[in-house]
Amino acid sequence: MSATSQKPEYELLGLKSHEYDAICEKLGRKPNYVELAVFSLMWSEHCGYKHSRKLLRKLPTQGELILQGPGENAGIIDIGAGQAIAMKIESHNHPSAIEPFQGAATGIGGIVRDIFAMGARPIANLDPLHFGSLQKARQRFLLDGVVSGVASYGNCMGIPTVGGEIHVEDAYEGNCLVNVMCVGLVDQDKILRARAEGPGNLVLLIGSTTGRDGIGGASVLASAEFDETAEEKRPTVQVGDPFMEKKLLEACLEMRDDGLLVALQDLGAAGISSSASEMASRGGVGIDIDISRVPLREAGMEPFEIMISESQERMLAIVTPEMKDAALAVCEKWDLDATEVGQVTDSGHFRVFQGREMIADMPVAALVDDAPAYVVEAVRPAHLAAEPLPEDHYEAPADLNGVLTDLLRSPNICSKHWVYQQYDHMVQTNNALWPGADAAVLRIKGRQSGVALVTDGNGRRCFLDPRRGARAVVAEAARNLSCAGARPVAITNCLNFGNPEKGEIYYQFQEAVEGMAEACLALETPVTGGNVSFYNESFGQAIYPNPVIGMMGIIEDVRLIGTPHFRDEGDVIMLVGGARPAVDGSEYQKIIFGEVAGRIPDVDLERERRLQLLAREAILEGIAKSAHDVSDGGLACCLAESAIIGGKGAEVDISGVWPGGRPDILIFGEAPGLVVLTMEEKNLEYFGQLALDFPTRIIGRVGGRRMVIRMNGEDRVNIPLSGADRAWRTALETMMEGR
Amino acid sequence: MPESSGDGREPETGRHERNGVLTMKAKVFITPKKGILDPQGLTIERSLPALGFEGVSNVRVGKYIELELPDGEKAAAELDQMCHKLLANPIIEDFEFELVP
Amino acid sequence: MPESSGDGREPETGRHERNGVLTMKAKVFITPKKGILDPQGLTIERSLPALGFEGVSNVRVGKYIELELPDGEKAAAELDQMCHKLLANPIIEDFEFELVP
Amino acid sequence: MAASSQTEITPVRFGVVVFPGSNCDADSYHAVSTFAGAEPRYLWHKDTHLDGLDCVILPGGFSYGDYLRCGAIARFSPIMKAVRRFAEDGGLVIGICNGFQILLEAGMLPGAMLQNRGLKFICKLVNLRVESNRTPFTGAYETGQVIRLPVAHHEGNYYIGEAGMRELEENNQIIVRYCDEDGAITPKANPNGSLANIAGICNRERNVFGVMPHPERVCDEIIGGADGRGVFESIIGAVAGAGEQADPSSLRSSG
Ligand SMILES: Nc1ncnc2c1ncn2[C@@H]1O[C@H](COP(=O)(O)OP(=O)(O)O)[C@@H](O)[C@H]1O
Ligand SMILES: [Mg+2]
Repeated sequence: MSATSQKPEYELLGLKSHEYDAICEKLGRKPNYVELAVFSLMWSEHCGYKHSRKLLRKLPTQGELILQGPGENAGIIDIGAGQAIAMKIESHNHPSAIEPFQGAATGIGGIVRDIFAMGARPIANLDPLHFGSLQKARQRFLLDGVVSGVASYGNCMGIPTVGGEIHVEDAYEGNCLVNVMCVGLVDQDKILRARAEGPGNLVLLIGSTTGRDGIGGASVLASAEFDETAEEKRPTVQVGDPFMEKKLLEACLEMRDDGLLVALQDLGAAGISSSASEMASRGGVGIDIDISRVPLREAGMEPFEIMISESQERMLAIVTPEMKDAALAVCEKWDLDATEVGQVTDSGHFRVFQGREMIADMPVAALVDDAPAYVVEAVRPAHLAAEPLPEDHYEAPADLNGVLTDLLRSPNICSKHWVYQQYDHMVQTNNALWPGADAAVLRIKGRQSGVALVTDGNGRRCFLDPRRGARAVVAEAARNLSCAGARPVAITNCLNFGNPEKGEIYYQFQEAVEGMAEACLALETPVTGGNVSFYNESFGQAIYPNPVIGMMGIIEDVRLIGTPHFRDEGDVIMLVGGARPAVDGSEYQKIIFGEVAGRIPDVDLERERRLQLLAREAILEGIAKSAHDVSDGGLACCLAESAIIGGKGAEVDISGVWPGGRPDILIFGEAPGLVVLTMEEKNLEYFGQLALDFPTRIIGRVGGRRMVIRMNGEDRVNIPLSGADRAWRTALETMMEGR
Repeated sequence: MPESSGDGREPETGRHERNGVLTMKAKVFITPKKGILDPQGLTIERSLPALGFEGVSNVRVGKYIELELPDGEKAAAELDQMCHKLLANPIIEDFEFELVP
Repeated sequence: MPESSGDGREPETGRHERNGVLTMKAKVFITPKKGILDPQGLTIERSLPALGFEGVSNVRVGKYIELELPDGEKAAAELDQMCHKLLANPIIEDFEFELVP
Repeated sequence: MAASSQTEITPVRFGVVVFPGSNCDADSYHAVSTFAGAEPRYLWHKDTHLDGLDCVILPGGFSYGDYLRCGAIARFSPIMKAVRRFAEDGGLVIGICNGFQILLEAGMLPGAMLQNRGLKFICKLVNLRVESNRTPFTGAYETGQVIRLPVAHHEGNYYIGEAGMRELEENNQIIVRYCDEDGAITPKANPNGSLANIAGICNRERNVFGVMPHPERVCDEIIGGADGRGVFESIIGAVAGAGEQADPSSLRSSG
């Protein structure tokens, strides 16, 4: 305590001395404490994107369907007929590591506000999650808490949680990843933006009262590593109030419908400081806020506390003086507090008043645009391998049946119904495809078309090769959509990394961003926004670098969608794509050999594009009776999943599909660029015409009560479907019970 | 202790014998930490006037747990541990307890 | 009253003045009615041994509500009404309360 | 209720109550709107008139956040007085999920809801056996028929005392129970621990129906099933039938 108290204030607030100097220069004087607190947050990694801004510019953000790219609260994509989809993903890793239930709940709350800030009605949530080994009680506690938190908030809001994923790796033991994505539907003529306009217009603060919770919460937590002192730094945890947010949502959309809003913005990290200044920045105006009008939950709050409080369930609205009463009436109808707290000015300054007294005066541009941007010298991590592992690196296991069962039981592969049954995934009655498939498909009421949604992250692959890993992850997300019959059109992304001030982490970040950019360009899925989460480390150990992709696809006719399950006895099983499975970075490698090593195969993006086009065509033409991509657990797990969900076995022979090669690696290894389709015999010829010279191969037939994979005249895998089913279906529940 | 009661329960004696072990009764009171938002309390407070109850304020909703545990010197220490580890969430909740003599 | 406490809160005085009205503090204890299954209590009871707490039984989880209400003769009657009508559901819950003097 | 003439068919009018925190209101509204003979309209929780309605739907969701207890606060809404009167006058009232919980809290149906046995929210399709089609809500089904509807709740563990249970049974008020695929009422088929696998009950007069599963969520094959249509068909049939004083077989022919 005594040692730290000698440090200068700015340092206690997390600013470097040259940053402090820059602030003095921008202001032309020394900042007072309120100003310093506001700057420290606005220039934090979380709000200021200090270590990522320059690299993020490499991402492709343009596209015919993109109505709003990065820079607003969410991206917006044209889905025709005057409608659009808003989407955004965000991390709540650090708060969730401290208090999993509230951390996840407020994560949902935050991302949902970003969506309705755009004027969109949220229609789906997705929650990609990463934890350490579930053998450990702490990890089970975290997973259980996070899932309950997502459920509690999302279910109460009436937003179906339709997708997400769960990955379990030791690398996340000290630092779980809780990313949350929200997707909204909006009529294009009702899109709102967070752009303060019109000097003289009024600023309304709507929703919850302001308390001390999360003072510096998201921003401080997300901008520093965890260590022993985390306990002390622990800010007051934010507690979510989904009921308040539901009223907030309805009131905001009603004000939107009534044309009462000039602009709308949620209060997220850094609270009123960032929301007011960012709104002013977007509109090129100034803003005055009187904090004495802010309704408080606690007595004796300091001005700076009010300015940076991260109390949840609050929105800022800009209204014209004429619209004020009507807007307040809508809020009152929904039993919401709404208070005029300031106005738009033409000063270009963010000024804070306490009654008559001005207590802060900062140029908006200095706060929002002038945060320092750092480039760190990238250092290639020593663990990166130049070459894949030689084929004989591991001894092939004798019993491949056992391998298959073990893989089906892996938390990364097994059924996730324990999770998604805790989520109301059906509310709003749009699900054309329920959780458990490759992607979620939602119909758009009143139209024939729909949207498909997916999230994908694979830190393990990115750890072995961040560029290839990122390319693979974008490709996989797109492949999942294509297997549902959807045309991928746009992504949002959440970049989860360690401490970017370290050269090796910066290298990972840079490579991953560039890899992501390449894949997005090739697959024509521009980036509509996202989030960067750095400092995901505990005790100096970083998580796997993990760009999580949220992707949206368009479905022309929701009656024509792809599903993963086998349908009818006798259907032909077709392997599509030419990639050759490898052990490097696979689930097989991790579960059976206990290692994560080697170099993952790269995705051939041009082939990937054609593969997906073919899969979609086969679905749209009504030929493909099932479609499922080969991913974790390789071909064997892909087939097993289709068999289990469909309740029908399969007999497959892969002799000669890949010349040479070890059966175990071909059966369980992984490589991007493979899809399994099933179809009736009579459609083979037509499918051949669609495929042209693209590699396709008949490998077997649906049928029976067993899963059989043959190679070179020998049954390599031969197990009863019932056993595979049990292993896959009960694994997570069993694990969560600590058994 | 109670001024009024919803049912007509007898005055309690905390001590019992259960499977040959002397047990005592404990009461645990869990409340949201000061400064932590209490959405339940807030919502109840806001709806009370409409139900005809005016002037009620500072409603905080927590948990009340009753249990029996082995009697002995360590009972209080055990219960304290139990509250810390399982019954309460010390990050957002405070607790107090009472061992019924 | 408490033997130990999660925080070091001061002894309470129930009476306050709020907007010119004298208020008093009340504590409401709500418990699952006897004979009614308490899944939460049961789950806690079952998970205690794994955490090293043996011999705990009869865990019942209820609610603990603190509030302030206008002081006066009618306070107890008002609170009783509030419990009956809103705070507890008499089909499945019992309640007791205490007005802090 | 206006008598329907030969030439002009009056649509059956549904009112969907919107409480703060309701979130299946739009789903119920949408489901009703897919029936040719029906017309939905929203009712605000502060409304006090239910003029001209044939059926009131208390929809699912989290009224008042489900804080304190599910339905505990909503039941004091001004509209609930009107709903009670409406029911006393013979109007049809269906409470789905949270709506059922509100009806219990309001004392319009007997019993109470406890937390699910597993302490978790549970959302999935379940099998239900229709125990009686002698209600205006189930007339379109066969007694004994097994239907598939989704549940989505955290407090669906129905409880009632012994005397109350006896009364429910004597009056044939248990309308749907959780069952297995073959219609057997087994503990395994019970998703939440509810007493006697009860999923839905009606009042003695049979015009107030509370049901935990969501019929409005399965009214269209494109979203995974249409077994819920029967509930709305039943209501429409019952209202139309009552208007015409027609024989009970008309219950099954409309929609
Ligand atoms: N990884 C990324 N890729 C593309 N855009 C990003 C990324 N990270 C952040 N952005 C964009 O930067 C802006 C600021 O992000 P953020 O501070 O997270 O917004 P908010 O406060 O609304 O959550 C947003 O428009 C966001 O979409
Ligand atoms: Mg935002």
